[in-house]
Amino acid sequence: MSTPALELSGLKKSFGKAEIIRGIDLSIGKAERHAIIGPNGAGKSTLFNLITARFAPTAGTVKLHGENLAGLEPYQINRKGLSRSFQITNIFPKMSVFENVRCALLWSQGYKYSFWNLVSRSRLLTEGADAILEQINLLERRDLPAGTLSYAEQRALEIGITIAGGADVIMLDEPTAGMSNTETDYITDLILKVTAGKTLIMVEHDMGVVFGLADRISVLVYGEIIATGAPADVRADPKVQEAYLGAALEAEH
Amino acid sequence: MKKFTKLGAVSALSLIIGASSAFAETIKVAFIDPLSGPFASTGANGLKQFEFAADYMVNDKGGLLDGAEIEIIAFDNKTSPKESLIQLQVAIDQGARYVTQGNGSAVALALTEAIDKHNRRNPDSRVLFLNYAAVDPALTNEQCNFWHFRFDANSDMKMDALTDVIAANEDVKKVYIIGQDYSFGKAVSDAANSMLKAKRPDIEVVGDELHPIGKVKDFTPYSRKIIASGADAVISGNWGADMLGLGKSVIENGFTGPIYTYYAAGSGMTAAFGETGKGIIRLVSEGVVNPSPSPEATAYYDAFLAKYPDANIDQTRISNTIGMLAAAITEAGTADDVVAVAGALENMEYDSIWGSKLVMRPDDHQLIQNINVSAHTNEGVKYTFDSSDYGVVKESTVEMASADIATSCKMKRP
Amino acid sequence: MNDQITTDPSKPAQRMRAGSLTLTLAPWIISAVFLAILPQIFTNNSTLTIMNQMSITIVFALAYNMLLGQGGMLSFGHAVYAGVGGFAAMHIMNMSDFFASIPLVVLPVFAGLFGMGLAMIVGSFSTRGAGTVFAMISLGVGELIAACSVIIVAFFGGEGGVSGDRTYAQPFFGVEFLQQIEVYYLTAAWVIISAALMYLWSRTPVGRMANAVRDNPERAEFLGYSARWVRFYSFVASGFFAGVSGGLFAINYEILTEENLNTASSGVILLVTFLGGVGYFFGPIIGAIVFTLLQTVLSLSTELWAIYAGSLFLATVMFFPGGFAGLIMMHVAPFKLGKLRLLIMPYIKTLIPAAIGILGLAALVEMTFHVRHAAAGDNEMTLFWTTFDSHSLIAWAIAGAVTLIGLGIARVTAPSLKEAWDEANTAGGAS
Amino acid sequence: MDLILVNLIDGLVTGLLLFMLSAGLTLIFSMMGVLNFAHASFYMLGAYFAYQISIALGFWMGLLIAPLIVGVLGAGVERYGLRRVHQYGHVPELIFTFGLALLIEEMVQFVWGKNQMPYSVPEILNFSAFAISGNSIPAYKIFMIFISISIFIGLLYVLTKTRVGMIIQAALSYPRTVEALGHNVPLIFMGVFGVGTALAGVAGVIAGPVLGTFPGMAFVLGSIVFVTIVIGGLGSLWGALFASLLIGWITTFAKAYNVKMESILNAIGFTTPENMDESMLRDLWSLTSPQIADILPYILMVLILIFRPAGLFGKRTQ
Repeated sequence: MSTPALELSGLKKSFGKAEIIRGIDLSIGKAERHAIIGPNGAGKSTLFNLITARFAPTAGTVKLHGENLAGLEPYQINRKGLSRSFQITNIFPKMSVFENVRCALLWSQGYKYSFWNLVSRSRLLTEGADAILEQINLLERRDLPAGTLSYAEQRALEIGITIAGGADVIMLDEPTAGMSNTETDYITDLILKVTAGKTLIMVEHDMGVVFGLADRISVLVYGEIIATGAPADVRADPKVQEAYLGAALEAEH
Repeated sequence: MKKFTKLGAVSALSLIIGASSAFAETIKVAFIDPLSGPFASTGANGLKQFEFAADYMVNDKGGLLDGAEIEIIAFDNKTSPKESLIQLQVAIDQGARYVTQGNGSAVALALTEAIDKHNRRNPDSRVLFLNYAAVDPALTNEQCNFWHFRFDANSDMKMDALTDVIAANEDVKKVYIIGQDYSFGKAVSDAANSMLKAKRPDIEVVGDELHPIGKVKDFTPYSRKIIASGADAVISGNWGADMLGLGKSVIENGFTGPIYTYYAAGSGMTAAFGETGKGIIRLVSEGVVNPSPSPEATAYYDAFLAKYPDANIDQTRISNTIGMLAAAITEAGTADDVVAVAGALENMEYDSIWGSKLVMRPDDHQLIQNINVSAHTNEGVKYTFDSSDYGVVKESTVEMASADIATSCKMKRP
Repeated sequence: MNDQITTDPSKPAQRMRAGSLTLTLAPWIISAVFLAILPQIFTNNSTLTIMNQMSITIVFALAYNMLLGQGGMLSFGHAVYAGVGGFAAMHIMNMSDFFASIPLVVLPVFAGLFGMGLAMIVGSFSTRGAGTVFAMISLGVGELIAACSVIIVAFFGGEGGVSGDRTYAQPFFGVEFLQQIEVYYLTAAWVIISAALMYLWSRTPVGRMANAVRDNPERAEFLGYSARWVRFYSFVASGFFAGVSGGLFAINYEILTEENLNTASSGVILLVTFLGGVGYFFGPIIGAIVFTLLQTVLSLSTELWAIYAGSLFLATVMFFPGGFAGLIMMHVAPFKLGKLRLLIMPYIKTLIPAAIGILGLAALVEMTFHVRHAAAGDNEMTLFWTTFDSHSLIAWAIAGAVTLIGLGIARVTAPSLKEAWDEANTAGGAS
Repeated sequence: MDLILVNLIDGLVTGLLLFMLSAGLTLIFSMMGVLNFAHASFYMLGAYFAYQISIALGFWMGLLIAPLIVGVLGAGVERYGLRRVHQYGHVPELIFTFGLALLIEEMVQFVWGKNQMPYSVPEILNFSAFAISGNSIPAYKIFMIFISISIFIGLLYVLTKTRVGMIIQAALSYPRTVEALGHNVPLIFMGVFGVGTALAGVAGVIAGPVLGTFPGMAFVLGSIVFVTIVIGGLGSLWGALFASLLIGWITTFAKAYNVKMESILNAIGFTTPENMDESMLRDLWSLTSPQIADILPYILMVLILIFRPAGLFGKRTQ
């Protein structure tokens, strides 16, 4: 078996006395679409933040392509090919839509902290950013300040920024939260399109999105994964039904 | 649009600068001192005295030469060397050939150097620097130049007079020296140490320290040290809020001996010391106001008070400056050729109405004059300060103080 | 130069390159030509001196805005970098052998390097955060170095400062910089060069990321950039250009003192930059020009200049937080819509009475000041080229009436200005 | 030994005075995020108002009325100035207070002139309370200590025992939540700003007679108030108290004892260079503790920010 894209073992996190993540072991393979679901307060966002080093874990390890990420800063992890979005829209509101994407391209195109290149002179950067704008259907909004976009557009932009750097592991935190049904469908299609061939890990509440997108699902309850498996298996799992899914599933189908 | 802003700005600029350069009949003296900011009161007070002196001594008597009047043009330097240099340039462009300044040796050093360079580089528009109050000895020693004349005694000369008085006071056995941490404070301390040693070897200097200038909020810890040291007298070159803060704190915490100071009068300080400073604060200065040294001085002061009832003449050297400048211009027969005027000023002997003969020493352009030590009191004060009941009364005089004091000045003449 | 940094409108390079190049270069060339011919119009030295002071402030303010406007870092001690650069330049001036071997025109580079060196040291621990931590460290370091200026006499020369003579440098094509006009051209050249370099910096990857980090440091971290290092580079670059302004100061004044380092100077540059507008590259330039005029020219006219300057700051912050640049750029939208002329009449109707009212108010202030502080019997005062008796009731009545009527008219016409403004900013309609 | 006691008392007075300023500022700063540069200006206004009132009605009425006027002014500044600027963000707010500080100083000069005001200790307190080996402790200092401690106790009571205090404490940590709970946060802000400036006013009233009442008194106090609250930790009243006393004592003791850098350097094994004038480090060698007493708090602050950005007692960083 090849090295998993992301491997968590014995991951724990406490805030003071409260143990939020109580030991998680999870392995996500390359090009897999993995959804993490669970009730509010289960620790999903905390888990994301542990993986991306926004928080330091209390115990346990996170491995990306077999490499231990302990002690690395978020930007170092990003350079290793892991990129994420945020639950609350997290873009550069005062910069133009185009610039938002261009900034996301800079590092991967090797510009680093250079001050001897002019960004507007690089055809690769401009074309790359425009290509991504086209993918996320924001080419028309290119020169507007990102803060003036509609909510759905900002979420799309956020996904665009997340994938722009060419990371092969993409983590999306509730990409469809707060959206109408049409908007949700639009974003779901978008995610399918832009993450093709990449490893996707997402937290999501909308079960329609989860079951439409995910290859495998993990159910997180009170800081522990109570089930992992293909959508059908998870749905059938009595533990899951008991803890969380039952009512929601019946309401949906 | 950047261009337009700039264009508008510059035309406004030349309007203002050009407006006053239209008249050429007067002899312009540029007064470059703080008129805003923390030292504005001293500057504004000095300006009044200059304007009054010019009017009273020259203009009201028909002017100089062919009736040219002395015009004092005020420039606010905000006690900043940079601003002073800008204003100097503006003053020269407006036709001022005489520059006077007094507040702050840093500014004086910057100005004297800039004027020296200007005169070298622009022989057509040379100016003289009439320094009426900056007392850093360097100005008439290593930093001296031909264009600079000092009408105040420098800090070494004042200390010479002060230590003469201290030496005569048998009660003083222990002295505490405290000053602001910069060149003037250090100069005071050095001079006090060496002169006391020479004049009264038995006096013990029990403390000698510098505190940050303008930064001390509460002088209590210093007062404690002074009192704990058992000092009989304190010497301080402090000025402004540092002087008042130190003086009040030392007295409040139980000190009763004399405090010998350079600048503990006027600018609100006399009023603020009030009763507490009586019999304690001593002041070394040139010129006497109480008791009035001459009928001319009385007439002068009365006329000044008629014009400015709330102000006081705490710098008699200002009228000396104007008087000597007028005499030099008359002698030289020109106001435009500043080299000739400087030549007339050098070695000039002049009788001040404030009870002293004045001699401008040619070696270093330092004025030699009587120096007095006065006491802060409310008894026998005709001319009080700060509209209070208090003022300073002369206690003793050192005639032609430090007339033979050495100078390291190597004057280069044009 | 006039385009807004925050929304870079640059079109794809291949489409617009030739056209945009001319467009980008135009303001620079016009400024350079303008600066070059200016001394032909204004020949007196004091104007040149004031222009030089403006130029120095422009470079410093632009450098400061690299931090505040572009990097989102609020510094209370930036004068330190300009000051240390300037002091280093003075010391180089005083190293006679070395100084005689370099032309004076390169001195600002050395000053910049020293400013940059200090920024590297301080930046290594201060740029970890933006916000309050950065601001307070800058305040602390600023106070420390300012305090050192009177303690470490060997480098800072005590309160007398360090002085030197610029003319001892190697003559530059025969120019010895004896005259003010020669120094003017040197300073002007440096202003253009520094402004251009700082502008280009904002277009580089690290310059763009400075904006990104300012807006959202966390997001930037997840794009592969360390917010700390991005801040560090901005800080160091800003330190370099601040040092250059210090070097220009050294050349112009030939003396540096404690005043170049103290917190008051640091505060002034913050005000200057903000007054001009932090959101636009050219904002600090306007701020520097206006402030220098206030400080140097207004203070020649009135002792109360600081009251007016303070009021201007408060009014700007309260009503135009974008500064003067923001005020100007507000008119871009009506201009693009072709509706700028709709605003002309309402502006005349409101702003002229308002200006007259404010001048009336200033007259009242000046008269109060005169009555309180002038010599007894000296009732004559001159204001706006009119000489009158400051104790006469009629003068007060006139000034009061002018104030009331001016502000009253402005108040009455303000709503229609607002209407016109809304109309001018709405697309379509009658135009 | 006696001198230590005297210095402890002096340092206590300095520290408590600083506390009266920093208490208000830390509340304002941590609730509203405003670095109020004009805080010391309100202190100055307190002194000037009290001086003016004391001429007509005596010192005690000044002590009573001046802080009230300052507080009302402060609340007015919040209501009509800061609140408007608040929407633009923190930097404009800060510039606003910066400009306000400049303007207040100019206005004070305009009204009262540029000289020192003869504002002095009331006769009834103008005697020596007691003396420790020749060092008299003025009764006025005891009075200052008494006033400051009463204010601290009062403040502590209001913050911990009253409903308003609870809301303020909550608003310190979770301003948004408090607003969501239906409390009138703008009103709380205005109140806190008013009370904070009034406290600064009290400090001005009682410090004016001993530290001098002059236009530069706000500037002299300068940024040390910020240093205090940063060292103490934002939003922590105890931190402000601790840092104020710490600064009071550090500066007092550094001034009271002439510790020479030379002796410190010698003690850690450096030898004094033979020819001091030649040494580039001569200024370092001749350094004494009174010279650097007033910059010690800044050094302390920078170190604390580097190693403990939340401050000594702080729970959060900004």
